[in-house]
Amino acid sequence: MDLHTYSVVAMAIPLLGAAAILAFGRWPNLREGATLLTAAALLAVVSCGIAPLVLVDGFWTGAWEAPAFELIHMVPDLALSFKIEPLGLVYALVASSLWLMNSVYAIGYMRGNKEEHQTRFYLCFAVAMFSVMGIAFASNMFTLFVFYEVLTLSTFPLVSHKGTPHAVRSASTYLGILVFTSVCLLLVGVIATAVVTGGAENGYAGLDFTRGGVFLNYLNEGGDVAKGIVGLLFILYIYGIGKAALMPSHRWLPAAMVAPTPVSAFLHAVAVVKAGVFSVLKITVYIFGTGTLAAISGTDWLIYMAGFTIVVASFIAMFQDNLKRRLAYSTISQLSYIIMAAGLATLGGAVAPIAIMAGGMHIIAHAFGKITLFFAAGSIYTAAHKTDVSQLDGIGRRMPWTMAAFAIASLSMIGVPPTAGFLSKWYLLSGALTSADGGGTLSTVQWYAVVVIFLSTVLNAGYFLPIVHRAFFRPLSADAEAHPHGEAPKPIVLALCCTAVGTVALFFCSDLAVALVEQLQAGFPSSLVNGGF
Amino acid sequence: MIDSIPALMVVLPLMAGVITVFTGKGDKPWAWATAITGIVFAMSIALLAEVTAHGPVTYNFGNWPSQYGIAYTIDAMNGFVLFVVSLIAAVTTYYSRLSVKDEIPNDRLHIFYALWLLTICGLLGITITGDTFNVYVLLEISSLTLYALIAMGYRRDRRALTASLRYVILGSVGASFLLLGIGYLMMITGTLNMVDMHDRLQVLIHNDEYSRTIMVAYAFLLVGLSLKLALFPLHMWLPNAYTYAPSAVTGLVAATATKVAVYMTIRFLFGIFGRDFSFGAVESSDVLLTCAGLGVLYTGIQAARQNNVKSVLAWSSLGQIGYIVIGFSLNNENGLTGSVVHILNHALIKGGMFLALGCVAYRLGGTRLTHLKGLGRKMPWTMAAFTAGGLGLIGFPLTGGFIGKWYIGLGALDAGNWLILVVIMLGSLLAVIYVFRVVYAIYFGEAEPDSVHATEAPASMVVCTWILIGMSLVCGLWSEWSVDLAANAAKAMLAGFGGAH
Amino acid sequence: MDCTDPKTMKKMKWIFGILTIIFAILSLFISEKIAEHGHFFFTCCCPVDGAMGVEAECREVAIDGQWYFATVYSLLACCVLVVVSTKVFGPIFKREDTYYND
Amino acid sequence: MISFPPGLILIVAAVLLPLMRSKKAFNTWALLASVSTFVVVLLTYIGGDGIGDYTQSCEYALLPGLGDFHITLELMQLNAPTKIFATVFSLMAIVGVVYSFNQDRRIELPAALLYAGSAICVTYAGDLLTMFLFWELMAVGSAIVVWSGGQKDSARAGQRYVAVHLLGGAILMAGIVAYYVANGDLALPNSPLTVIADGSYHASAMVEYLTSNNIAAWLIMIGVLVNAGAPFLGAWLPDAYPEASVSGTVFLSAFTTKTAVFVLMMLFAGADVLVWVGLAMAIYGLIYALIENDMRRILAYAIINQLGFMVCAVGIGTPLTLCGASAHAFASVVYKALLLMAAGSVLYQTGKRKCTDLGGLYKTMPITMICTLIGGMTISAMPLTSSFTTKSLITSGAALEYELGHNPLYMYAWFVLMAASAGGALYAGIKFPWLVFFNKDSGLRPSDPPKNMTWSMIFLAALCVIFGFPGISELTLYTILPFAPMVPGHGAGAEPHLYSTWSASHVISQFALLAATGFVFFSFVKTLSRTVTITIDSDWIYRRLIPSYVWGGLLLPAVRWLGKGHEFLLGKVPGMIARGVQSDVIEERVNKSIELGGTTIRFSFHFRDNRRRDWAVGGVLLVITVMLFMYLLLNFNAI
Repeated sequence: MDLHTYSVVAMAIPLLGAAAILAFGRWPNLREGATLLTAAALLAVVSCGIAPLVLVDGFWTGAWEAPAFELIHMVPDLALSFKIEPLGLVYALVASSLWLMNSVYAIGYMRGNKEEHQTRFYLCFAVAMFSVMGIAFASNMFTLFVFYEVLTLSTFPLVSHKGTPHAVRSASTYLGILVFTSVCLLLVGVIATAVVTGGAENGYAGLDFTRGGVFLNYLNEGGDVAKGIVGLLFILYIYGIGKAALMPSHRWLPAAMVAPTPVSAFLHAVAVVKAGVFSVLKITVYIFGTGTLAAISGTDWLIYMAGFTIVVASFIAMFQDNLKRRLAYSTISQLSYIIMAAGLATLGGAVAPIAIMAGGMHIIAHAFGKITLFFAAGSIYTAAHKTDVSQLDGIGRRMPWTMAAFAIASLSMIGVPPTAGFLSKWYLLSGALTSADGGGTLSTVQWYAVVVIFLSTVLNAGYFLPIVHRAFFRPLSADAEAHPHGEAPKPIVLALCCTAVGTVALFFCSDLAVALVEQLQAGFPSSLVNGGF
Repeated sequence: MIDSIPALMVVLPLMAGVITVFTGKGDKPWAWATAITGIVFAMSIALLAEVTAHGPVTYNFGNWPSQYGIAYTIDAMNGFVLFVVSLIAAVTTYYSRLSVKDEIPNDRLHIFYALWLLTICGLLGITITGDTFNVYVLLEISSLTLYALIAMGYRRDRRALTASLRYVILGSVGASFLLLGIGYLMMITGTLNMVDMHDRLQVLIHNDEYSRTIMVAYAFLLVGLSLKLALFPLHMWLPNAYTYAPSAVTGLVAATATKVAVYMTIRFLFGIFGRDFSFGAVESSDVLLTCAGLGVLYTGIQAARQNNVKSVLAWSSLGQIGYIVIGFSLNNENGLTGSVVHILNHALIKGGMFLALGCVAYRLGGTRLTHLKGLGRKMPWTMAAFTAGGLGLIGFPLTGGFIGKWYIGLGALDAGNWLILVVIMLGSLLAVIYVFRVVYAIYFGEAEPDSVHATEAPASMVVCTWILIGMSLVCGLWSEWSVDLAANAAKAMLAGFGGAH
Repeated sequence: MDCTDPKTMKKMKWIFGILTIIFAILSLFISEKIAEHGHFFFTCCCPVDGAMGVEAECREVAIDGQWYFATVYSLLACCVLVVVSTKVFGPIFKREDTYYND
Repeated sequence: MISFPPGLILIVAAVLLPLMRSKKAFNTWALLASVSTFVVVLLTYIGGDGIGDYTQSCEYALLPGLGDFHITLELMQLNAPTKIFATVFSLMAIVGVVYSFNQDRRIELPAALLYAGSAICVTYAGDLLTMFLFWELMAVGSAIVVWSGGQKDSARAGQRYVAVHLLGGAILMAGIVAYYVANGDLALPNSPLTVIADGSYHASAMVEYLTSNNIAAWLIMIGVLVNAGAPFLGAWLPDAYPEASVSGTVFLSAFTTKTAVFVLMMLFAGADVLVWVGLAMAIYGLIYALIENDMRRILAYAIINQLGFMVCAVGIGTPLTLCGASAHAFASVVYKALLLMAAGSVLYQTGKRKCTDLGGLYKTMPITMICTLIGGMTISAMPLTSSFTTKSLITSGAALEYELGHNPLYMYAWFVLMAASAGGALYAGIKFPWLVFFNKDSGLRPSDPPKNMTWSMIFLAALCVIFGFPGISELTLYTILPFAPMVPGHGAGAEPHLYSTWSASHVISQFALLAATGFVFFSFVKTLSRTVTITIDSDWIYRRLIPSYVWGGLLLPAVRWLGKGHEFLLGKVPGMIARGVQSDVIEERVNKSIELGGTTIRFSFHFRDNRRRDWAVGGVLLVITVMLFMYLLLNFNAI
């Protein structure tokens, strides 16, 4: 099968799964079976079908030149078409493998907490996965935008699942911010890109993701565009992608914490926020091109803003007593690592490829770590009905597996070896410490990035490790003594142990992950603008 | 045969409308009207094909030369609008059987369908004619019958009467403004034929003769047209008229009446005055953009606070008209293409949604938000259609609504007007809010006691609803054909009078 | 001798004082050649050679000089250290036991 | 041939130990693991001819793949100072395990073994990344040890401890990354140490980086100095060590700081800046130890003081001082552990840790008292104790270097080190035993601690004395030093020969120094007797300055302000717009509230009343007229 055709297969699977879930709605076991089967099939297709093809050295770069798989052509510049490239593969792999875990976990959680509307729940999950695959394999900005919106809409019922007024209000905040940013900023950016770069009607790439970047090619082919416009568009894109949760558009994430834990895990680790940062990386590389952004030299603000977000979100996290809120702010902070990587890539030169690798690696590392943390939070909620950090005294003795997994994931968040977080921190520091001109001197903004990483390490330790300490080193509270409980249901423990082991395994068996992110570096030699400006 | 289609397009429904009065009771008037609109629709397709293939078609009544008699000229622009109008007419007519029976006293069905056909006749006539005075005449035909149709909603809600009355007054003012404008133009050009009028006006403008008179004519026409197309702030007649009219009437009117007015405006601005005058000598672009932009925002907010869903859609229509006005006011190809294609897409979407509400009204007797609560499970097909239409209103990608906004957006940036682009997007955001309120009630709300036993609407109604909604989706997905048609129309209009020379 | 008795302090002071003098005299005794060679201070004080056990005349002198110096130097250094730390740094850095209530 | 780093045994044991159910099995396996590690460490010395043979290796591909990013970990490499550091670390693991036999915490010992194992692995690391990985594991293990302390402040102190170490780790990592980016290689620059063995030496790549102000070297150095407890970076040490448990502190004292010395020696031998840092540490540790009251905090500062000697020695970077640094590391691990064990025994028996609460214990805790005295004498470099030799190596090295090159830096070094040596005798050799065991009677009558603790102390005390015996060091310690401590002969054609401490004058002078110290102590004993206070160190920065001023005064208001802005945008503005447009009759009013950042925002939606009066027709007509006139007026002059 043609490489790009796989992308449609990968999208069709969750859609078929959704149909099956709907059909089996009355028979919970069949329905959950359909979910698991779909997730497994998707993982199989992505990891065994697509990944090997991409990882064959040089294959994908050839395939990249081949025309994308065009599902629907609407009008010039607007087409639903798909193409497989390494960055998308990273995202698709992360999402599909964690979806399987999440499904196992969700079954345990939903049954353990006797939640209602489970068919709708699994259905929306499958539809959301469909859109995730669409985002991952989109070959143009329009397709990405479409599936980005589908993802927002399909996760709304998940966030508002409980149906309480509070849940609905929070879900409305979630929807409101995401839709506002995407419509009022991102879409404006997309339209402007089509107009500014001439678009398909004038023979330019228009909105198609292009090696080196749409703008770069446009400029190098003699196109003309003001630096200020490119800078403005970059701002529109970055803030338009609200899912990346760059401050100050982060508020939806804590609001969405009202959702059941599998959904939180899905939002924070598997799909939604990753869709955001993935899109940021993708537009940086394929729409603008690191060379273009380096040439306009007005993108330092992104690094400053990302650093600000990292530090401030961590500070706020430190003062959250609700465990899931703390994790939510942690996510905001960690996402900005990836945005910062994208920002560093805009410094151009030797920094760009390694910074992009850092972004790709952190997508993987953060996904595994954060899903474990959320699984643990949900496990605690299911077994002990506790939601606050201050209630967790001594809980590690009763739920050793859960809390051990939590501890491992915390270390990964901090970036301590031997966990996946170390790898991405390594790459990120490489990006920050590689000088753009190759001369060994660091600019102010790079120093800033390095210092932010230092601070973030300390702050991460500051809000994660006290939880671990509480769980293992404090005596059980009198209240807890009175309400004995054990570990959470087996599917939950199984899922969170798997992801925790995955966090460590990613460190020891980093072959696949590193090979993948290296494809980014190999495939996108940083090129510079040689005209235009 | 093809030669006389232009005449038949108007004459057929006119005669048929008169005959309807005598068709008797029961389903017969409906069957008759359905047949006629079906034929008209077929003819419009034939015409559109002809125009697309061979360029403009001209038909002179009684073979009088155009400067003396009445000429019907169909080019890419009005061929397209004719297609839209007759399509909507055919579908809503077929749809109307049960809905009308339910809402109109059964002894007046024949009158209803007579008026119905006459309205359609007027709308088609306005579109097809190449004679400015004929425009006025047919406008009066369509308006007067429409007032009556709207008033027929009184059985369900007596507010239909006041709404209709208000429409009568304001519509008449608008019509008289138009008449004044046309009169001035005739006075200085000595012709009523649009092509001739355009040619002579260009000469006059070029020579700087009668410029004040032209200016006044322009002002009267533009204000009259603005009123007819319900441009903010001259929109006051519309919301209540749409809300309290019978369901089928709302479906027809919302999809066609304002669209035809938009067509007229484009025709006058580009085809008769010429874009150099309309957007060059006179700075109407700013005025129109300001009004439309404010209108998009204002009506969006209003729509978000309505409790009657029909009212929500009515206000939403005003916003969508705002987009269309923005599109052509940008005075460039992308913008005008967007306007034209949005005429089609919005007609399909809004028509489909009103029909869906008609289904709800048929089952539940009302269309308030509380009626729609929890209907997602009880009327899944209808509600799915409504939701799909709602996505279109928002301008969600892959729906028809997106295509128009996309082109209008491109046009805005072509004109270098970022602000208006932002306004369009804010308008979409407001659309998200008002659509989402309803959709949330549909799928997540708890059904009211009254609607617990509601079931899916009759198949004929659902199918009609889905024809329109389905077409809007098709136009969103495979939009090349509609955009091509619109782009042709836009090119023609930008070139002056429809390329009829 | 009862070590918990405060008076022991005085005894201890005497003991160590006498020891210091003994070792100083011992050093002086060894370092009789200082005056002879006129070496003084650091060049004469290289301790390394002594450690090496090398019998070089010049070095001998140097070694002895250092040992004599060591007694005086350590006395002085200790006094300075005690005074500086308790009188200067103590007041600056000492706080109530409950200073950090974190 | 041993082809894996011996520390792995302890790490594996640490992972498996928590699974042991019975206390006996737990202790037995822990002891077995530590003893076998010791044996394996000794076995690794066999096979090579000693110095210069670093060929045994165990590779692990961490970041395999394509292009420049292929990194292979050299887990097993016998570096020059590995032998002595690994030996003492594995020895301490055994003693520590024995000492903690009677404690009942299940997590502490495994964590301590993880810590010890990682420390041993650091000494065998063949590249910077491997070193760093185990370095971070040490931080994790040691933090758990601190947390297991169960003292009042263990949680907070542990938190600070781990934060500082992770920060140091991040800085170190940044340095390593920068080095890698600049150098494309991560191999430990082993060369300066091998060359030094021949008598000639030059700066390592890292020292060259340092002098050319390359950030890589500076970041690495700062990262390592955090662990070494350098002034301003090392306040974690006296902060955390006293909060660990009795047995935990023993482990803590042995590894972290000494691995830092090891790494400094591997990377920065001969960097002048370290001389200054070392001297500052010696003085700083000394001054704080003199004014401190808590007995374990005194010893914690003592560690810093003694580390000053080693860091300074590394900075001087001659064969003699490098040997001195590693030998002194060995000796100081032993005596510092001994002193902390003694202090721990007192704490274990009395529950008190402040000198002001203690005194007069000599009668009932004779063994502890004797061990403490031996430890005190060793730290004071009393002849016949191990550090008489090891410390002399350093001071003599400094003096020799001055004599050879007449660089005044080494003269200052010598002066300060001599003063610090005397001062060390003052606080640890005399003050600590005196205040705890003699002095005024506190009325406490505790007995000696349990057997395992007693025997551990006796064992370490014996080590202190044995290695101090003339000739023993030469036979044992010298063989595992990085290289033989040679000194040049003087006079024409004189051969270099092995350094020896034992000359009459040296012994006499050392006694003179100690006697003078004793005299000063008892003269100033009133000044030196403690009050119930604590001393603030640079931990003030992160315990006071940052939480109260930077966070509380600056950041928190900023964050709150940000939250308010959000609240305004998300909560108030929509409501304002809604109210602004709608001011008419209300049919339905829905009040909603949303929780945002702890505050409640109220929305109020007003739904339009369908019966309300619309604009009157007249009003609309007015608008129409206005529109008409607007067109006319606007364009009146246009044509």
